[in-house]
Amino acid sequence: MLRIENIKTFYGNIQALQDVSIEVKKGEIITLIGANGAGKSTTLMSISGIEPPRSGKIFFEDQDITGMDPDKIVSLGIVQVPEGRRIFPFLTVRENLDMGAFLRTDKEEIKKDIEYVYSLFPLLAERKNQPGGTLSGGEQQMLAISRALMAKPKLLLLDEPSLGLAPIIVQQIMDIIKKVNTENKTTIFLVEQNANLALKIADRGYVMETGRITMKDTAKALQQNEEVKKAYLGI
Amino acid sequence: MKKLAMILLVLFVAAGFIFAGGSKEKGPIKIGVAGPQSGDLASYGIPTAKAAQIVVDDVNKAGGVLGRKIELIVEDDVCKPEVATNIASKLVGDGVVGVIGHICSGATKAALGTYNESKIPVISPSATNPALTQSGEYPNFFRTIASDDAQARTEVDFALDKLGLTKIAVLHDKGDYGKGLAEFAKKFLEADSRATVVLFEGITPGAVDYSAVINKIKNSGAQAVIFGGYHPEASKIVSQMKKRKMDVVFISDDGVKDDTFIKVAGKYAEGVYASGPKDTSGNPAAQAAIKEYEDKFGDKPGPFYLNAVAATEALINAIKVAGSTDYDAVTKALRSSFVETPLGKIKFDKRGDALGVGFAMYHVENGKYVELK
Amino acid sequence: MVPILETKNLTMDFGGLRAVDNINFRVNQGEIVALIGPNGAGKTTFFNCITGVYKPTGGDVYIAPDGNGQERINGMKPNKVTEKGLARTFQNIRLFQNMTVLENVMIGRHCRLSAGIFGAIFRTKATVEEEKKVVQDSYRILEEIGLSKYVNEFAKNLPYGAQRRLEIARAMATEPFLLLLDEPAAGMNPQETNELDEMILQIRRDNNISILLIEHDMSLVMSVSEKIFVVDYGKLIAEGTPNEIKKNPDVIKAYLGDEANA
Amino acid sequence: MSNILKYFSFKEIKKSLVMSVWFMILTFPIMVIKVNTIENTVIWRWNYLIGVGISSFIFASLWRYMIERKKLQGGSESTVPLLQKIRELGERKPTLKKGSLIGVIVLILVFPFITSMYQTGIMTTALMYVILGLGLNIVVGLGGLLNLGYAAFYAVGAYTYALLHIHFGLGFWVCLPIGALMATILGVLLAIPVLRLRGDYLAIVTLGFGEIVRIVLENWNAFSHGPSGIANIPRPTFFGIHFTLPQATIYLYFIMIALVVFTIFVVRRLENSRMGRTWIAMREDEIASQSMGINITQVKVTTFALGAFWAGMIGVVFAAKTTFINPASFTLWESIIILCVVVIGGMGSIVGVVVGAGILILLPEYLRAFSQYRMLIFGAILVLMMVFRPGGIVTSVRKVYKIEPHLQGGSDNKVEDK
Amino acid sequence: MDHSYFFELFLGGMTRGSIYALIALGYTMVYGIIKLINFAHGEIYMIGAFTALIVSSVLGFTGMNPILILAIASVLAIFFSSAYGTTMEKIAYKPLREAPRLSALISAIGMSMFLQNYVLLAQTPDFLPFPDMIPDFKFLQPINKILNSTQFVILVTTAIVMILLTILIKFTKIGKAMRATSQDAKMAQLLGININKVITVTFIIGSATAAIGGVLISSHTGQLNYYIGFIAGIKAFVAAVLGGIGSIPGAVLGSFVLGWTESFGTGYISSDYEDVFAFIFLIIILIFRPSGILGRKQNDKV
Repeated sequence: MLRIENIKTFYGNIQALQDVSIEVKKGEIITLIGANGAGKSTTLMSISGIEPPRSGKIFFEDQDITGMDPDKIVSLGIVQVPEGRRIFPFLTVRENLDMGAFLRTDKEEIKKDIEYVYSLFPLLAERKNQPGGTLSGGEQQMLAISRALMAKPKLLLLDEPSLGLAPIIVQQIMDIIKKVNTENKTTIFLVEQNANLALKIADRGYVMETGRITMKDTAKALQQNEEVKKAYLGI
Repeated sequence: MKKLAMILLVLFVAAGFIFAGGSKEKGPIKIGVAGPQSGDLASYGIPTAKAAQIVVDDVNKAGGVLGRKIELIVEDDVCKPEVATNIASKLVGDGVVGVIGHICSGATKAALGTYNESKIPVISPSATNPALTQSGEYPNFFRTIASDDAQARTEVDFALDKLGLTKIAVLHDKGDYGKGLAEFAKKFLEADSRATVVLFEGITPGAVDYSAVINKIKNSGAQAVIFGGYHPEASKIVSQMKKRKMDVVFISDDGVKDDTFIKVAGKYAEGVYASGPKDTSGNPAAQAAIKEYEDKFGDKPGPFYLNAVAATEALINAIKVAGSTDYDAVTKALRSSFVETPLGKIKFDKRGDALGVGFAMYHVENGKYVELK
Repeated sequence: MVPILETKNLTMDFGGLRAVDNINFRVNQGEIVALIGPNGAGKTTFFNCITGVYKPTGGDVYIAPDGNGQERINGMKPNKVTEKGLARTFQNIRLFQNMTVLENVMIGRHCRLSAGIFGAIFRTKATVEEEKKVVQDSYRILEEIGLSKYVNEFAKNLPYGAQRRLEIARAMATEPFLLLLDEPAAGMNPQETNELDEMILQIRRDNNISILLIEHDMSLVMSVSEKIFVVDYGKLIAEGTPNEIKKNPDVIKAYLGDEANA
Repeated sequence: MSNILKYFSFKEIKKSLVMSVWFMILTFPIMVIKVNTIENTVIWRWNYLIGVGISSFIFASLWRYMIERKKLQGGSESTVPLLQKIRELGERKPTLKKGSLIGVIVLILVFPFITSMYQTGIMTTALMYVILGLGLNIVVGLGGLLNLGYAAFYAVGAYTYALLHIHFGLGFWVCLPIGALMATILGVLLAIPVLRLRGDYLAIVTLGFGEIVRIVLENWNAFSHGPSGIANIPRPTFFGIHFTLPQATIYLYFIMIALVVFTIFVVRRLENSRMGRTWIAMREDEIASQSMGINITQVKVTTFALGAFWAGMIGVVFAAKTTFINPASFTLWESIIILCVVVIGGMGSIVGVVVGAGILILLPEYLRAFSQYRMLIFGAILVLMMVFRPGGIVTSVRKVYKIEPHLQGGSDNKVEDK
Repeated sequence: MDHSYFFELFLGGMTRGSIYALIALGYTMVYGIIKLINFAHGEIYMIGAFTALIVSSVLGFTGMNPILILAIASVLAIFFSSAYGTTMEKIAYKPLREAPRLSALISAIGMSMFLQNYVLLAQTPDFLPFPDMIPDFKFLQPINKILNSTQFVILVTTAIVMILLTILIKFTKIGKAMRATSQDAKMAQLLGININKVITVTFIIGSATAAIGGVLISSHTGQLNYYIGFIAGIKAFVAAVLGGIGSIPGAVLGSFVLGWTESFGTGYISSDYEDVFAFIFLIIILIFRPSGILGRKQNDKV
């Protein structure tokens, strides 16, 4: 579904990604784990077109999307929930959700989808007229995921959904991700610091170190891998 | 190494050129023209330069003065004192024997010190600040325009003697010229028991709206407004007052006695009084000068054109009379010998004010300024 | 012996929102205390009230650096609080990104220095000596925290974990009696967290200070802290030793969840 | 090379054509139709349309080439290559550096003797802007506080000298420190109300403050002589000796050289001190600096006062140089020009300010040939400079603290000093 | 206290405020989206007024109905102002989006100088009379000593523009996208919002309101030159900051407050210090509310 081929991405003159290649198959959950600053978020930003790679190619459903404008990429069905949630603080919960459906014109369907995310997160329905900025961290994460779902993504990119959340919330979020994947058949590309969590729900995983992919395997195999265990699982 | 040496070499060569440019030699007589040539006040400075050019061309065509041609050096001071001092030293360095300018009083004051020390006479067509001639600090300064206090006197006398007004509001644009004039007007009015100044205010030039000031005028019960300033603000105030159906006499100054004012204010200009230099359009010299300008540049001459022609003619005449470009001789000639100019027969008094240049009151009638006798 | 930090009925309102609600809280000499709770529970606001970033709307904050004689510090400016001996780190790293690692620590020394403008211009003997000493002291602190190899790097070029540690180094440079750490392990991998664990203990040992931390990483909290306070919706819902907290049903319900012991 | 060639492809030419048509439409009313509602005339200048078309085509092609090149270079900024090369050359060959430094010093010293009085005057003005730039650089470049009312302090210095001269007959040298001090006091007064403000709010308040000072000078005749200004301010004397004009011009030039050296000396020392570190920290992050024990209030007040000090000093020099002052010399534009000196040169860098002042003050002087197009060109240069070099011409080089490991008793770690 | 005097000053202040508001809106919207003080915004207003002048004098020769001329001139003024606004954005601001804020400010200042001198050179430095195209309304006759037709038109137009803009921002899709972009541009991109388009639209709307302001004020004062934008721009900027820059209702409120401050300051104290009142009032407001009257507190998350 998504094929990244040898991309190199730069911030100014500093190279953030070196020959990164990743493949995502339809319907799976794949995870990218690695230390902070390894280039995980940059990978997602490259896919979304915010930080287009200087060389290499990215294909989505066999279409070359390298260097495409971010809004075009979203319209193809790739939607990202970036690190830190980035809720629009002065828009209401409902307006935040509307922004998720920005590119859609099917009013009826949008209404249905809003009902759907309210059913996923009943809390959001309660607070639909509250500004996004007044929600707690956990609620904001729920809103961020809901907002992305409003775009009807074929591929959902999630960047550190567990960051800075209470353990109880982290569990809920992970359950929802799994649910979205199985119920909606949404393909998920999960970037996580917390490798333990990520490998638990993922089908396959990639390990990234200083801008390079150093390992790839099924999630199970990675969980057993001694190096991964030592470096990322803290066992 | 080579590169750096080259840079240094170039610098020195450049310096050498600059040096060479400053040297004096016996050639044409150089006269400086200084005033704003760019920016928003350029419309006051450019006619001066053109006037000087027309006069000088005529003189040169007739063989020059003292057997030498005259060369003009035009410099732009943007009406800023700090630029004016630099320009002054540039003109001094270029070896001018006299300067026509500057245009704005502030810039003139700043530059005069430099000319004075270098013994160069300066004739301004437009700097009206009284201190320039009255303070006695600028012996090298002359002007072909009357000073602000003379103008204020004319306006006040007119308001009291001819119109018999008793309650007058005095406004100004906070500028050098306008405020100075307004203050004199206020002083003269207060010295006279016939009228009272009911309001003395400065308005902000360029403001989008003057309704507050106009309300204030209305509230003060003034019969008339004496305004010191230029025509853009004057036309805004006049038209806003008329739109309010206020029946207040508007008396203003030379800065307003400009056909542009009538064109801009349109129908609202009707009935406005303004003081201005005595009408010399009947003077054949003035008619000739205006015609020459129109032939040469294809449009109407701007403000201070005739004053500038007069200034240039006076300077050249003085050089001719003096028989040299020597400072003392030239200034003496300026003070002693009459010269025929578009402003009439003029010479300068001890302080530098032109004798024979005075003010008259004008009245807008049917879209034209008409001199009131 | 009185607690070195004590809050009595500390309350902070933002408009209609009560972010901190009547919290009574103590840190004793030499203790490592943790403050946990869900996001938005008011932990960082609590920190900000103590360190002077916010002025609390109710209640009091007292400190007693040498264990006796409490001093009330409500509403004191943050720089004054730091001078009194409370130093902190930030949840989202707030290093001086375009300064070198050494300079960052030197800024930490700022409040213990005295050179003024005239000293700077005339390079008086005292100023020159002081400057020399501050470089040495700062370097020594970097060595202790294990960052000396980065000394002349810009802070922004440091790896993430090192940035977190530099924040601690910078705070230590102010010579605090109480160090407040706001989510020091956020964004660290397990290996780095383990190192942090040791570092916190070492800092306490070497400098004889107390530490207060906010943290979500339960393994860290449970292993280093002697006492834990739990807040939810601005209220204190539990306090106790790690073992007590782990078993507290309120805490499990509000914060830890079922898999807390994993 | 292939990069350049790319810009002559058909596609690129088409793009440039589209842009040029757009510009022709855009400029149509203002360029082509000249109306005069006074004379009620309308002049159609179709030839201008062709001019706009051709020049915008060239401009568009160049523009896209330059933008593309800038993108390829990446966002990172360094000093302009030529200056960078000079800097590197100096580092590689110390003797050459010394030699050219001596050359420059000699050039500076002989400058007024080999050029005209006019050139000396212009150079003196440029030197004044060097100090104004350095002073504002303390506030904006180092302190990170945007100040759009800097001309007010400049005015205070100038009026201090003028008024003290009129009322008490005080001379230049006495007034120089007094003017600086008065501006400093005003700096403190301004700093107090604006302490809580940041960024653009600070900018507008300082702008307002500058305007207030100017308007008061304009209106309060009894105090400031109003808009007609104060004339006949004496030039500096030398132990009571009065100079002729050319001598005074040269004298003032050397006074400025001395003051510039003095300013650079002081600013450099401040920059590399505890105070200087505080500035950078405050600029980077106010809350973190406060938490490090920095008294932001005090630092801001000091910063404003220190910046104002230099403006006040130069104000005195200004009054002495022009011998006449009026409020019109201290408008918002003056503040803006000084700000441009700082930003164009490169914020926070002393060399940058010197280069910036050179460009901004000397360029319009030497653009005199273009007279009326001068300000147009100047505006365009400001835009282009910022678009292609947003960080200014010179990037600042910071002091690197040397660590001497042997002083660190019992140190195990080796210092990897680079 | 004289009530009718007070009322006149009040209305005068409101007229002034309406004009400031039309310009301040553009300031505040542009600021909201790209956090740039668009110093050249006043010049857009000036270009709008100039375009209207040029169009109306060309059409004036055809002997067309003045109201029709006014309508055509206004539409073209809006078109050209918007075109200048967006072109300016593409040239002077877009390449600087990642650059330090001050650099963008200097670029804006350069643009302002350029546009002023461009108009000065292509047209004239002199003041030109602006034709009086707004008719005297019959129904205003009883009160025309207090409120004339032009003032009336200014007040009504401003009110209509405000209402339309509020609806646009609050309820339309593009309005929501504008708000979203102003709060977090990167996130807006990640949701498929083309921020370049949003920015362009912002400049178009801001420039259009400025052009309306330009036409109205020139009708009011009856004249214009190349420099009118600068002073009006500064005042509008003050108004926008006073109300809380980035906030649309704030810009309107700030403009009115500024207009009244100036009007009452002039009326009851002295017009000598008109601008001083405005600035002192601004400073006082900012001391007590550092983010302006309706501004959002810049919450630094610690």
